[in-house]
Amino acid sequence: MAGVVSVLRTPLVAGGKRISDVTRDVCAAMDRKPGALWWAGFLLSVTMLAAGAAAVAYQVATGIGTWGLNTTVGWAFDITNFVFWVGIGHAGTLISAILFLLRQRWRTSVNRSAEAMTLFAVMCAGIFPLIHMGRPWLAFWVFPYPNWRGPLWINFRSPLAWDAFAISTYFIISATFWYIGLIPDLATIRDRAQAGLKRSIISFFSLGWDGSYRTWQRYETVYTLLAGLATPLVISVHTIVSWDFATSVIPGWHATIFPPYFVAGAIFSGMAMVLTLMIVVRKTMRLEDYITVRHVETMARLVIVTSLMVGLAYLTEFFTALYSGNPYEMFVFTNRAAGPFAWAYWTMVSANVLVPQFLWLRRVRTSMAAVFVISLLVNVGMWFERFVIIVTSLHRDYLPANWTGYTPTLIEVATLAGSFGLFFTCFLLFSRLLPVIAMGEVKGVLSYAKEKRHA
Amino acid sequence: MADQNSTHYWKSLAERAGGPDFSVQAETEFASSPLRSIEPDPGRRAFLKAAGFSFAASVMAGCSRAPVQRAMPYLDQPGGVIAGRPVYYASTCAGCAAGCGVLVKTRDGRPIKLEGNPEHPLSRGGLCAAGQASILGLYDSLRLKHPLMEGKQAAWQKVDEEILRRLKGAGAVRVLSHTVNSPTALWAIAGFLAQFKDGRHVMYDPLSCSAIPDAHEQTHGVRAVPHYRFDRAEVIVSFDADFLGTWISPVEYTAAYRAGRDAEATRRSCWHAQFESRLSITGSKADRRVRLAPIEVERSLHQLASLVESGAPQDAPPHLQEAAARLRKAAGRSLVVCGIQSAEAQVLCNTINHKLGNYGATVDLEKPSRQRAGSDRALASLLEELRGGKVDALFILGANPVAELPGGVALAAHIRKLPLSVSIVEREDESAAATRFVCPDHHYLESWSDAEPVAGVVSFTQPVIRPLGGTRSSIESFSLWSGRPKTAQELVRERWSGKVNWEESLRNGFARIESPAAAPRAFKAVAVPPREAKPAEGYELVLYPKAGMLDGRHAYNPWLHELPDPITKITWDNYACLAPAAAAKLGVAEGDVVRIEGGPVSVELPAVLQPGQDERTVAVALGYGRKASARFAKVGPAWLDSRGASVGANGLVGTNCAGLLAFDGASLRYSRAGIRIVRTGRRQALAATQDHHTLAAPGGGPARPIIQETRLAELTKHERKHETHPDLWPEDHPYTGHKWAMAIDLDACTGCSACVIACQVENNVPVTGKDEVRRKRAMHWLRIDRYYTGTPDEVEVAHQPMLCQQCDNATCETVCPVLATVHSSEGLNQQIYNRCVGTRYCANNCAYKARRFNWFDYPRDDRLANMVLNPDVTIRSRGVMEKCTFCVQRIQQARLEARRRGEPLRDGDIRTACQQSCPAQAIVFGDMNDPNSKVSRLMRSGRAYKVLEEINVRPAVTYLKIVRNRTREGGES
Amino acid sequence: MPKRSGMLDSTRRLLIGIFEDEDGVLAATRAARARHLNVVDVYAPYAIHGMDRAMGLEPSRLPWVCFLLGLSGAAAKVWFEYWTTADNWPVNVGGKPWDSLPAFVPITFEVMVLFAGLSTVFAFFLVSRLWPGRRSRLIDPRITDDRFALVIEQTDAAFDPEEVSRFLQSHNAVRVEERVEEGRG
Amino acid sequence: MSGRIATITLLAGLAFSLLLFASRTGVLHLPGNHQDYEPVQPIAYSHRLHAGELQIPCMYCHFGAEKSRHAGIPAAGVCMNCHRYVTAPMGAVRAEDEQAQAEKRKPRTLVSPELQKLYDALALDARMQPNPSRQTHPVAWVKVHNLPDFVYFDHRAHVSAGVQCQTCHGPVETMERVRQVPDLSMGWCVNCHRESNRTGINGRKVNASTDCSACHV
Repeated sequence: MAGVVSVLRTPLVAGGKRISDVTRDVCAAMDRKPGALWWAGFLLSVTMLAAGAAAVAYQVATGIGTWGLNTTVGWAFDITNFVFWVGIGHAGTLISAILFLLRQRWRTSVNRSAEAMTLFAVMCAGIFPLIHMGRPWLAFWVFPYPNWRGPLWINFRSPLAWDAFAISTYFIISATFWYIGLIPDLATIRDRAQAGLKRSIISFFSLGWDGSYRTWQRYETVYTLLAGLATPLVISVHTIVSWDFATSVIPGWHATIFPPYFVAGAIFSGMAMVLTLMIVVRKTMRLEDYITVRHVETMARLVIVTSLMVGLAYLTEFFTALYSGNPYEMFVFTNRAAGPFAWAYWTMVSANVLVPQFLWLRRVRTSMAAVFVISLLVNVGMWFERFVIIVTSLHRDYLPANWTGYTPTLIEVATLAGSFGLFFTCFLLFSRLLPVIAMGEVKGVLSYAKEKRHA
Repeated sequence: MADQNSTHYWKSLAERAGGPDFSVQAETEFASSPLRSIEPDPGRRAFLKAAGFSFAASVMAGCSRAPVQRAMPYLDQPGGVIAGRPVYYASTCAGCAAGCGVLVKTRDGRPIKLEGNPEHPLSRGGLCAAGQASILGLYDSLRLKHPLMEGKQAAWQKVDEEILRRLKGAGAVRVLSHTVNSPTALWAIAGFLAQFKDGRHVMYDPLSCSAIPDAHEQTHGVRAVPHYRFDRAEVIVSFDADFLGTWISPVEYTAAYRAGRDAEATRRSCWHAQFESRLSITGSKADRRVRLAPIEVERSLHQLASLVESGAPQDAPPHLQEAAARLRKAAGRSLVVCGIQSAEAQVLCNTINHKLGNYGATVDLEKPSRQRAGSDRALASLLEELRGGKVDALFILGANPVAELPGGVALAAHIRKLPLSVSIVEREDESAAATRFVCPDHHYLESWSDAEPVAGVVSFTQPVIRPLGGTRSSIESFSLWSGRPKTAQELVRERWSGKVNWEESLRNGFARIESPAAAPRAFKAVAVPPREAKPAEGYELVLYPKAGMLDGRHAYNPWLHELPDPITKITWDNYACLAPAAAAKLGVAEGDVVRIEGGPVSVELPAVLQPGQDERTVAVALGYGRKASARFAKVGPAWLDSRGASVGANGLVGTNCAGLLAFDGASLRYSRAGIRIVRTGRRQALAATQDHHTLAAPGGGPARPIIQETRLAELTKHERKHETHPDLWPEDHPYTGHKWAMAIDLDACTGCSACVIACQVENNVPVTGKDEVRRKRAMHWLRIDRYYTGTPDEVEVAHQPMLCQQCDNATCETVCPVLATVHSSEGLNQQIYNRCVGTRYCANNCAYKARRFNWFDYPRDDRLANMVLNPDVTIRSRGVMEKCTFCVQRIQQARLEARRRGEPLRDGDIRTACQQSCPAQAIVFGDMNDPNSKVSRLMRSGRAYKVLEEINVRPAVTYLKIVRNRTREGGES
Repeated sequence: MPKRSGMLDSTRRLLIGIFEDEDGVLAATRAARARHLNVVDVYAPYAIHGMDRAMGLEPSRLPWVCFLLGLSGAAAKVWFEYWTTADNWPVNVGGKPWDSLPAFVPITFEVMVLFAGLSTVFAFFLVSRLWPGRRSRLIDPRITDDRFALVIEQTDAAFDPEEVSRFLQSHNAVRVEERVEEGRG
Repeated sequence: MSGRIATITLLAGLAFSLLLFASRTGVLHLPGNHQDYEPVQPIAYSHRLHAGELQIPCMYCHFGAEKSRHAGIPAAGVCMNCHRYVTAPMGAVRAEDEQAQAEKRKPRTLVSPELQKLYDALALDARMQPNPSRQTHPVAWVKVHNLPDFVYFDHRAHVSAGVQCQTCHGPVETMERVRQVPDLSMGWCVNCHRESNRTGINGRKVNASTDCSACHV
């Protein structure tokens, strides 16, 4: 079989589906009563979410002191989680916007869940800058609004202010993009549903969509425009996130390589998360025909590419530091590799650079279990990447008198768990309540292979 | 009333219901003396209830959330008192017997800060950490407020009657005290004792120097501690005397030492050699430091004596030969001091000083010091009498012998057996618990007194607040018991009438008097047999006082417990310091609890690896494990994961090691040979603010130019070239008016940490507790970084006061999203607490890590202790960043005063709290736009450099390089 | 209110062809246009590639909305940042120049994207007359599932429904219906 | 359709009148804004009478304003400088005098009930002598102009710059009971500082800092 069928000509959807089958298959996944696995996952997620919520409530009521931070290490889990989640979010936008612009039509099977993942990840990410504040109830001060203080505005030079704008814009645009993509599918569900509350709600949100091609044409224009806007947006968001560090003076943070390095890392971690989720979704929701091995393989290839990019960034960073002759910079990197957090550093390197190399092997790429494990490891590695950047740079910076260590507290661990709880709770609910596959788009590519044959 | 209210606004229902009634409830809050607020009376409770209700009601009423604020003026305003204007009173510090002059800053009737008195002839404006912190003792809610009789509260009259009844017919009456340097108190005690057949006043010092007067008795025929003149010495050789840290009068000595070492001003610098076992702050400043076991220190003294006397014995090591050569070259301008508590050693020291002609020059015996008047022999005989039951009445004045002396438990039992025992103390300590009567003494800020720390210099103490409790001055107590009841004011005034100009002396805080000069007779040589150099078995124990905690008299003081030790940087504990090599040999790591055996008692302490310490020595701090520290069980924020209180397993801070003191009847000795150190296998976490990081990165890498040094020979007149990096936008921020800057002379800084406490008092810096320090969250705005260079055995030490550098290109400012930290037009890096949302980005992005975050609401529950707060400085809430402000409130005050008077601000009008307190005057603050200001001149000095200049943040703090008085080879400079 | 072409206020007669696949409807539309029939609209469950050309639709003008509003958003934001930071209350932040234009770029960009994105979407909703809760008027209940519909207006008397019906069926229309649409007002 | 419009109009009208009502009753103020606060004082002291009619200079009683951060509320002793002799309003005293003349008797000493509170606070007897058997108690005035604790305000700076008391305190000389006139918001302070820097005070150039640390220390 190998080498005979051109990859390009392989149908994007397996099983010879007809248009109505798409509707039926996708909606069936929503109509079925959730299985035991779903319930188990949901309960676990909700439990984690509850634990995280309790931890956050306790922390907000008691003080940031409930985290393991100190005078020298002012950020650790909080901003690590923030950058991690933002990074996760980026794969969704990549799949839905960048691949759309690149006419990668295989994206249609995964873009809906990838976009949902983006939204939930950005939600998780957005929580951390909020709760990491000493006085989160005053968080609205980071937005400029008319006031009676003179008026006193905000500091537009601060990367945190940039963050506030970037993250909120990113969330709004991603949500809009996702919703625009959902409208035709909502109409499909509406027209299948029995009259009742569900139908009324869905009908409300489907905006009276009737499938008119005049609307479809504008819809395509808007979709392309949004994709065109989301593409630079996603790059700008992670660039801005990287500027949180790159604009500072802290050795190990102050590096011009950060924006591309962070964007590549974000796509890398996001792809890994998409893989993790898709492998579970296709199995549990019986969507193997839509999310095929080919999808997994393509994404695995993207993982290899971004892994190499990230690996190159690690090397470049090290080289720049050692070549700079700057004693502080040089020390930070030797300290990363050999200091008290060396274990975190080597976890990061092995999970992000070494492990993904197995994906060069087709056997590994096509084995769902192997890809699943690797994607999980990449997620772990990418979390540690942010941890390493933040904590190892801070804990031993300029003045040796300031050098400290860092140990997380239970509250911080619970908060991290809570963010995963929130993410999976949202995702599991999404998988029950909304079509995980963009029906309108998949229907459009059913004739993909056929079309090629015509051509 | 209702009609009146209908159209007007009110803030609370209580107020609306009836203003006057409400005001009656309210007035008990502030109208009376602060004493009233110590014990909440029903009125106050009612007020609090009303206030709480009004608060709740006003919240309900809408958006008027602020509770009603009352303003209660005096009924009859005393002249010169204006609300909100500070008044300064000159007084004398009683933190120890050194008698430094202080100016007490009072605001609206309450003292809030002590400042050194710049005109004082001894302390010259400096004030040490313990002195700075002593103001907290005034507002100590656990201070005794009434006399106790057999452990129960009693009225003064009853107590006095009972004491006088029991005194009738008493023969052997003893007053036991630390050094009393107050002539009036000495006179009152003498008058009291004169009533009895056998009345004696026994003075002792827990940090005894009694071997010095003992030796002078032998060599010069006077029992006195000479007044050492470090400022006149060009060569100083010290044997285990920590004269910059805790020895006799450290503030005075530091000022004098600095005067003799100001190389830039005088083009010369005194040369200082230190022979010591542990690493003291004096040793950390020495040009040559020799670490030796205690027994060898003494032997070196012997060798030096013979070197000075008779030229070179062949076997003397080179460092001694160098010291001897330098001493001889600077005969008459040199000084040898010795902290060894042995009369023989002190006789040798006297002999050397005599041979060098230092008496009358650097050693003043004619106007001796009265800062250590204790006699260990007298103490020994008193203890003997107590053991023998030969004492009828014992009055303990301000001392705590049970905790301070070896055999304290037995001593307490003896005291309990006495028919009359009286403690005259401020707090119920270990000794007071053993006495029948406790007569609480005033805090010194509440009392009239005087001091003559050095013959011919009288310092006065005047009350600056009405006594907060029902206490009584000890002077008054003794005069009452001698049947001549007079107030302390009368007694002090009578004592000096005709001798000094009373008004002027009181205003100045001191007076010079003609003191009957002690008449030392001619030097009489005393033969000292050479010490047998026994090969010491095991370790030698050295007991030492820590700066701040001293002998334990300040054990009640949380500021001093949280003050990092200048060398180890450890807070809230005492511990066993071991040289790294010794620890390696023992297999002990930092924090391992070891048992120190070999003395009459054995103690268990966590080990600390102390570079630069002698390998056969284990050093332990005195003054810990005091009953007064039991209060710290609850200090610090309480939360889910707070790991233990600030006290140890014994419920106290640290362990009392007084039991290990050696007392041979002649002198209390602070070293003991033949010690075994045994691992216990347990560990105890220590709360250090700084770990053992040296300037060079661990694992190699170049040394960082954070501490810079120069050599005396290399001191040039070259002015520093300014602004090595160009400014990209010079015209945007021209700073045309004042531009505040600071210069810190690292050569002058001894690390004594007076500035740290001064800053804490001035700026309302909270105490966080041991757990928070352990988590590296100490809040001190000004910290002193200690760096080692060299090998772990032979280290060189640098102290670097580190505070917000007020950078022009402040990295913290750019990253704050809400403009909570921005630059002022006078170059200050401002932190606006009420705007801060607490992202901590600024602290992360501070290269100096000078910012402090309020991780919790650090407790301020003690209403009485809150009276020490500076009303000009905002209290920071949880979740807010804070940092050094260059004492912007002082800048404001000085500016507004100058503006009111219509005069320009002059250089020196503004002194920051740290600058004010520094005994070595290492810190200078001023306007760098004024080319003639002192700070400008220092900034142009050839020694000037800025920390992390290479990152071009343009700090406003300039550091001056350390000057090492030695050549590259360590020989002659 | 903007009027959609072919939707007149008066009563009109429509001929609707229902198709099962996109090829059919595409070919039928092309042919209908070639026959100068008035194609009111095509209804489909997804966007058919090439249908705009088949229907002869002009490219949408939404990109202009996107461009202009994005541009004005960016301009407004950069002015606002300049005004607050350098003009209204200039505060010295870390020795940076009053007018830190490079530092204003990130937020300006974000606001531009936000303006452009949201305004495009709102403009789309407006011109397509989509709003929450609007009742859908389905040509066929299976339009959002798997059916395609071509709607042709009977423009004049010369219009022969029978013939057009046949024409539609010749393009594999599974069903052809005639519908009268009441005028709305 | 017209019904809906009517409803909307009605609701808008209701909201507007509520807003108007709220703003008039002071409820609308933002948290921390106590504009128009006019508390009842323990003694109904009239600034209109003393500062307005009798033209006693502000600094006679509030002398701290020149030298200190706080203007200070005068001690009861300051009141007694006059009220040792003046115990009741002029009109009442005259009326009593006339009546006494008419009734051919010595006029009685009149003591106004408000001044009696002052004498009670000082524990004075009818002959203005201290009555040792009674307790003195200070007068607990209610502060009208309150700034948050994190604001440092110094009267001395403003008085020496020549700022009129009325600039911040409003026309106190016309007030029977003192009321907070400006909102004392940060913007209000800052704008005055800016304006003063531009125009000067009484033609004199001043340097009113707009640095944060001018007020937040």
